Amino acid sequence: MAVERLKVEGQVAEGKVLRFTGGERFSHWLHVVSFFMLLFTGLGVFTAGFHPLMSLVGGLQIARLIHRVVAVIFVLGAGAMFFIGDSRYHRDWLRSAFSFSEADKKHIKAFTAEFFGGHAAYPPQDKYNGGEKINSLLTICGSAVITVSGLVMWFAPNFPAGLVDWAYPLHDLAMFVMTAAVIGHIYLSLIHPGSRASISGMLTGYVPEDFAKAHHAVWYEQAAENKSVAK
Amino acid sequence: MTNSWTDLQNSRCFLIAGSNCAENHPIAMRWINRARDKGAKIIVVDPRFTRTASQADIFAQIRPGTDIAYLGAIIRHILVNKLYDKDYVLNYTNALYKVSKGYKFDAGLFSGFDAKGKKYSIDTWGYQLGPDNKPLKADSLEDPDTVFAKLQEHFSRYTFDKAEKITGIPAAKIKEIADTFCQAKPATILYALGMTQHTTAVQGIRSYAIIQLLLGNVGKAGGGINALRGEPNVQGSTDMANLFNSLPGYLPAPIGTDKTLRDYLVRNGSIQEKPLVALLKAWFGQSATKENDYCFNYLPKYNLSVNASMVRIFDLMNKGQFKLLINIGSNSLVSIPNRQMVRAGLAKLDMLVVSDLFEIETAQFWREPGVNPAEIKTEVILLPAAFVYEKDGSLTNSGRWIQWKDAALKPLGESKPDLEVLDSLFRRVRQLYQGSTDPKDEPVLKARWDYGQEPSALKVLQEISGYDETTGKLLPTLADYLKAPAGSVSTGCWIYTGVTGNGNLAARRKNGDPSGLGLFKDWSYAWPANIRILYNRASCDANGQPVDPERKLVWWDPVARVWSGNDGPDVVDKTKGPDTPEGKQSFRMNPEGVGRLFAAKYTSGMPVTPPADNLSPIGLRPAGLCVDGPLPEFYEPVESPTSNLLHSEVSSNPLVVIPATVPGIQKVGKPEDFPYVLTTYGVVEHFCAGGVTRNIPVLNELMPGPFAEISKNLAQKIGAQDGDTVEVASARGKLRVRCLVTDRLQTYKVNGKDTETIGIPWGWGFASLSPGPGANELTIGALDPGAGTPEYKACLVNIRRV
Amino acid sequence: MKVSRRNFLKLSGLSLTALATGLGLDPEIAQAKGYALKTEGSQKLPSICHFCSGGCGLLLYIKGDRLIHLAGDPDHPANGGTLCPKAASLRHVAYAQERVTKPRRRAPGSDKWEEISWEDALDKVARKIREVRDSSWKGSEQLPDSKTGRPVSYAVNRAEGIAMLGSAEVDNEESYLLKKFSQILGTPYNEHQARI
Amino acid sequence: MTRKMVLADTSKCTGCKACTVACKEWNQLPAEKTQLVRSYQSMRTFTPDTWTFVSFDENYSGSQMHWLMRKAQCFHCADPACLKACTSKAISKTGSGYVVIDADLCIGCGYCAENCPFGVPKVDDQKKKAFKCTGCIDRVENNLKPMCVQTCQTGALEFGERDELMAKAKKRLAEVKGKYPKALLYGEKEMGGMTHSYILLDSPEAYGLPSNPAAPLALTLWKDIIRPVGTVAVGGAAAAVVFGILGNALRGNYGPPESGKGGKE
Repeated sequence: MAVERLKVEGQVAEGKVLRFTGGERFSHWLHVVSFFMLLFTGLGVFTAGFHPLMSLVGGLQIARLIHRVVAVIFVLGAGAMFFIGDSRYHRDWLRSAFSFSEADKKHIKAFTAEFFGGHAAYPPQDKYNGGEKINSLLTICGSAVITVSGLVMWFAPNFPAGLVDWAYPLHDLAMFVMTAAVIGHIYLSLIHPGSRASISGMLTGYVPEDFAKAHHAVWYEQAAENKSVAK
Repeated sequence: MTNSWTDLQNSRCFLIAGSNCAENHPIAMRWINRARDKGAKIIVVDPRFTRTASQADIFAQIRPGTDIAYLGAIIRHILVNKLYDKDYVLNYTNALYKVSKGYKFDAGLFSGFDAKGKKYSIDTWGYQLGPDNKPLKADSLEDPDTVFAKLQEHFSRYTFDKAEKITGIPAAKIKEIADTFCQAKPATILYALGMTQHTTAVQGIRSYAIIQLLLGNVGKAGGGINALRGEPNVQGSTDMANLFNSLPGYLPAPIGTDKTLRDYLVRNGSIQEKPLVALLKAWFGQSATKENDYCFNYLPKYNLSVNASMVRIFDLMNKGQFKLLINIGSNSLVSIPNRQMVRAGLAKLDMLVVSDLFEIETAQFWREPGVNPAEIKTEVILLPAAFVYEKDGSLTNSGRWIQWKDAALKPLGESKPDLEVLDSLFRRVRQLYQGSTDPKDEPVLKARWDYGQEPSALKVLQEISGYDETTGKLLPTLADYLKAPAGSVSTGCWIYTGVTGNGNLAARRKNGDPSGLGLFKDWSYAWPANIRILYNRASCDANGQPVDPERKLVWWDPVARVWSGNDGPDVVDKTKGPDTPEGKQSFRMNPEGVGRLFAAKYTSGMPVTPPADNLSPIGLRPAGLCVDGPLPEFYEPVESPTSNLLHSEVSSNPLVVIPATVPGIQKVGKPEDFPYVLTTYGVVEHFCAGGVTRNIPVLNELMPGPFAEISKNLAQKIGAQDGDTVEVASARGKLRVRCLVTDRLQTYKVNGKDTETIGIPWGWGFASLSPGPGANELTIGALDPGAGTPEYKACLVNIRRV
Repeated sequence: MKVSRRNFLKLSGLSLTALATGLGLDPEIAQAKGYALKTEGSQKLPSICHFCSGGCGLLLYIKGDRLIHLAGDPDHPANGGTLCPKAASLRHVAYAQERVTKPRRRAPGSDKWEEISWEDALDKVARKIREVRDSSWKGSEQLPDSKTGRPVSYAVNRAEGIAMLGSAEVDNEESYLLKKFSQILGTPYNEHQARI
Repeated sequence: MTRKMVLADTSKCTGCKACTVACKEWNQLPAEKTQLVRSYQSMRTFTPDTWTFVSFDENYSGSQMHWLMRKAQCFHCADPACLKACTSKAISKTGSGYVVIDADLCIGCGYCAENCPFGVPKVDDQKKKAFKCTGCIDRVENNLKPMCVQTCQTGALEFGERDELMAKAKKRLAEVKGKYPKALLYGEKEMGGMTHSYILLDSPEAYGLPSNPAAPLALTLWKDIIRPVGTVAVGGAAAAVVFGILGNALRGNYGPPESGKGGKE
């Protein structure tokens, strides 16, 4: 069964390997757009400095409205992707985020050096390397916490006061965590010379073959086997 | 009030009984607290633990209508333990006067009771008179004939234990109240409708007078008896005598048998001649001459047997006597007890004229829920009235301060001051009578009535203050009026003389108080003659020096040989020293010149030799009398849960008047059917019948509606929770209202039996922004025989959860 | 994405300022804002309260002959600027819509009001006064003679059919005219709330 | 302006509610429909249009009735939870000791209402603004007494300089203890010291007040820890990115790909 599953993912075309299917890319970009809209409108309420910026969206009260509408789209949309279409990659991603192999741990150790342009050895990595798993973990937990606390804040009267008190700090905490994480994530996927090639995975779905060999060798080998079978 | 609001700061102890001043006279608390900051004690006796009681050092919950029982016990306590102020009692009261032999009190009745006529002949209540018609005085208080002895004998029955059985207040607490009040000097008594709205009202207040005279508190700063009048100008309207039996300045009104001015003086004493003649000059001007008894016969003569007090007027209205009622600034449909009498009465009028700010219940009685307008033939005219700050004029407060105010705003819409309405009405009526030769129309045609094209309130006040009729100039002071011969001066109300003497003194605004006693002599003008504390002569000893060094009011200045002081001296003649008979008089308005512990029948200045051609003799000044007894006696309210423990054969006041020409309209309930005692009262958030306050949204927010306050025991007994709707019913009516379960009402024992009091505020009616049931559906129109005040404070009801 | 040095500084510049504002270092003490007093420039006129007989002093603040604020008169010795709940609410009465501002008449048997001019209203009342005074006039009455006790006719001059109620709610001058009016008309039936 | 104080001596308060009327008259607040809540109390709690009301608690013990009446309004805390909770910096403190909401800045988010330990500020949903007692800051800044203090006839409310009036309050407390042994001073230290302080006749709980009020732990955690740390974290991430870029640039990782260095791990 595992084999069949990987078949579609590993397809190769002229020196590129398919890493992310359409569904995964859609979920990613849905998350990206709604996260930044939520962050922008959220900061509008949470931070006095951002109040004037809210005139961009037509004023603060509209910003609060947008925050609520986008939040619903984000939660329902992202949630639905785990159930419709070829949602197995979503579930794989979820499972991988919570399973750290030795290789992942070593990668994490090497991560800081790599981050600053240095080099540190780390074993071959699966589809998601240690760093990416950390990022996934922060995003998954962050989104869960921010969604629950958001609901509590939105319908505060129907929740016990004690719970409502805690909703605000948790919402804020989740925002900071995810914001810090996304800054690093953007750097790695767009700016870091070593890893910026991965962006194409989310744009077209294909990553350069040599990148896959270098960064995700374990995943590449499996995909290569599939490739020979497929041909 | 004998004293004033600002004088309360001088007191060392307050007996607040029959008043809830924190709610109904909040300004009192400002001055009481200043006294309390200097260590004064506060005693509150009330059927409920009120917001005033929350400030009390001693609080006693009393059964409504039983005040005389515990006050009698205090009097006995004072006499038995010699707590009275001996010099004061000897010099400034009639303690030593010898009472006539015929006087007796036995088994609940004074001597002279006429059962059939339900009244007393008061001949036996006099003094033993000497050949000079003056009362005989004993040498010492031990003499059995003295007023003092009668007092001791009368109140010997009022023990603390007996008082406990009657009032429900534990004996120890009554003793504590007595000791606290007697030892703190000066002490004052504050009372209001809690004391006046009983069928034993006059005698209850007489008990206060006796206590304060015995303790020597009357006439002193921080002492006296302070009646907290209820309305902005009730003092003024009483001074102007909107009362069937008196004329402005507290002159008795003439009755049928007063054929001439002389007959009137025979009945009321020669002292009344000057003020009555001055009044007639003010009303009829030049037409009033010595030859025509100063138009004495232009005045209506009321019938003594028709005691037409306020409630009786509605009773007469029920009989169809009145065709026209002019109702100015009064909401009788809510405020008269036993409201069905008012509903029935108003329906029998041809025309009802109402002048008010809002569409009060009385004005729209014809469309009260449950009434069929088609059946009511009364034509109603509702005239919009201007409000207090939309018209010039003066108001007299409780402390007898006549305070002027200029109009600050123009009247709203087409509303008019009542002054303009009355003025234009009179001038129209006179116009209608123009050319009539019928003698009955002479008063209308000859009356002096000219206050300018646009009637000026100041001109009216000047007429009240008085003119020298020979020069047409304003009378400067009360002394000038007293000196001037009768007929040469005019004054609309002699006690106000001098208010516009040197300019409009009522408008004075200098608020200095050099004496520090809160006299404020240069603020507005107090009647009489700007005396701020009445009877202040009694604050001096035999040689005219103040007995209380910290509170010097007036004193005799031996050098200048004149009475002077911080306050205007309340003496007959400023130049007559303490060694003269006039200088000794502490209560110069009484025929005896002293305080009356025993309200004897006596007229001063009776001529020794009868006048020629067997005319009746004319005395100087008759004494003010209480129709139901020279001494206070405890009687149960008309509707009472128990019999009278002092004399069961005479349970309630034998002279009580229950007007009920329409049979069955004033049923009296029995304890078996109506076991609980109802008391009614006001709340701080609203005012009287609520005609104005129930149309002010924020006040409705503070107090949205009436309620029935009941104890937790009673609530449990009828299965009611706080907030449930209960139905309260009396023999006369019933109403449904929200119940308020509270510990501020406790079950208490009366003669060993558990008894409950229910409290309902009364100021609601079917109109206004906040309609509600009116407690006067339940109350009884039983009237105090002397004052005519109904017994709102006590009647019997039953209650059940709905 | 090639990042030139200049872009590099710009990028970091934005993020720092955006973040600094969120640092929660809010200036706590607000500068003393200039607070305008709504009663500035208003005319102050004293008056007397219309509720219990405390006679407390009112002070009316009037701007452009409109009452904008009402409080206790600070100069009045009895209340010194303080007021009870009722008095403090008295500004409302000046413009309350529920106030009657035009005379009204209710015809016998009718279930509603109709407006009437002051002229007609006062005229109607004056005529009614004359009519009832004349029809209910009692010139004399049989009373027991004060000496002999036998009934004798005495002049009493009473307009038995007119009653006048009022009032502890009106000024002294109005109370006085009410009494004078009723006595001149001949009705002793003038009573008011002091009695109840 | 020096720090002010209002002392409410509840032993003198008779629950006449003139303060509520005067406050509404001065601030032109509309009246509201009410029902009696308990005893003579007609307002359960604050609303956007009712900034002060009198609470009534009847407790009867040892055949002695204690009718506890307290004028409730914003305490104007020295360390206000509302100010800490307000994310729009609309709430500020004045030198005279008052906590005021600037209506222009307020967005009606309600965080102040959520976090005030006394439930004082309330949000008007139409106006999208939070409202509470302003302490009559406009009067105080013009050297007038707050309207409630000016109207109070019993003298239960007093206004003055903080130190002077607090000393007087302590002296008065000693006297009040004679009649009410459990009397205490509330507001000297609570919430860092309150401009509206009270002489209470019984424990705060008897008046429905917390004995030692504090901002909710969640709020303190949020504003004192999460918010600053979070900001630093995000700032740190950004800084890390900057250094990352710098690090790569210095190592020439940005050079032309065929230079052999590209792709080196």
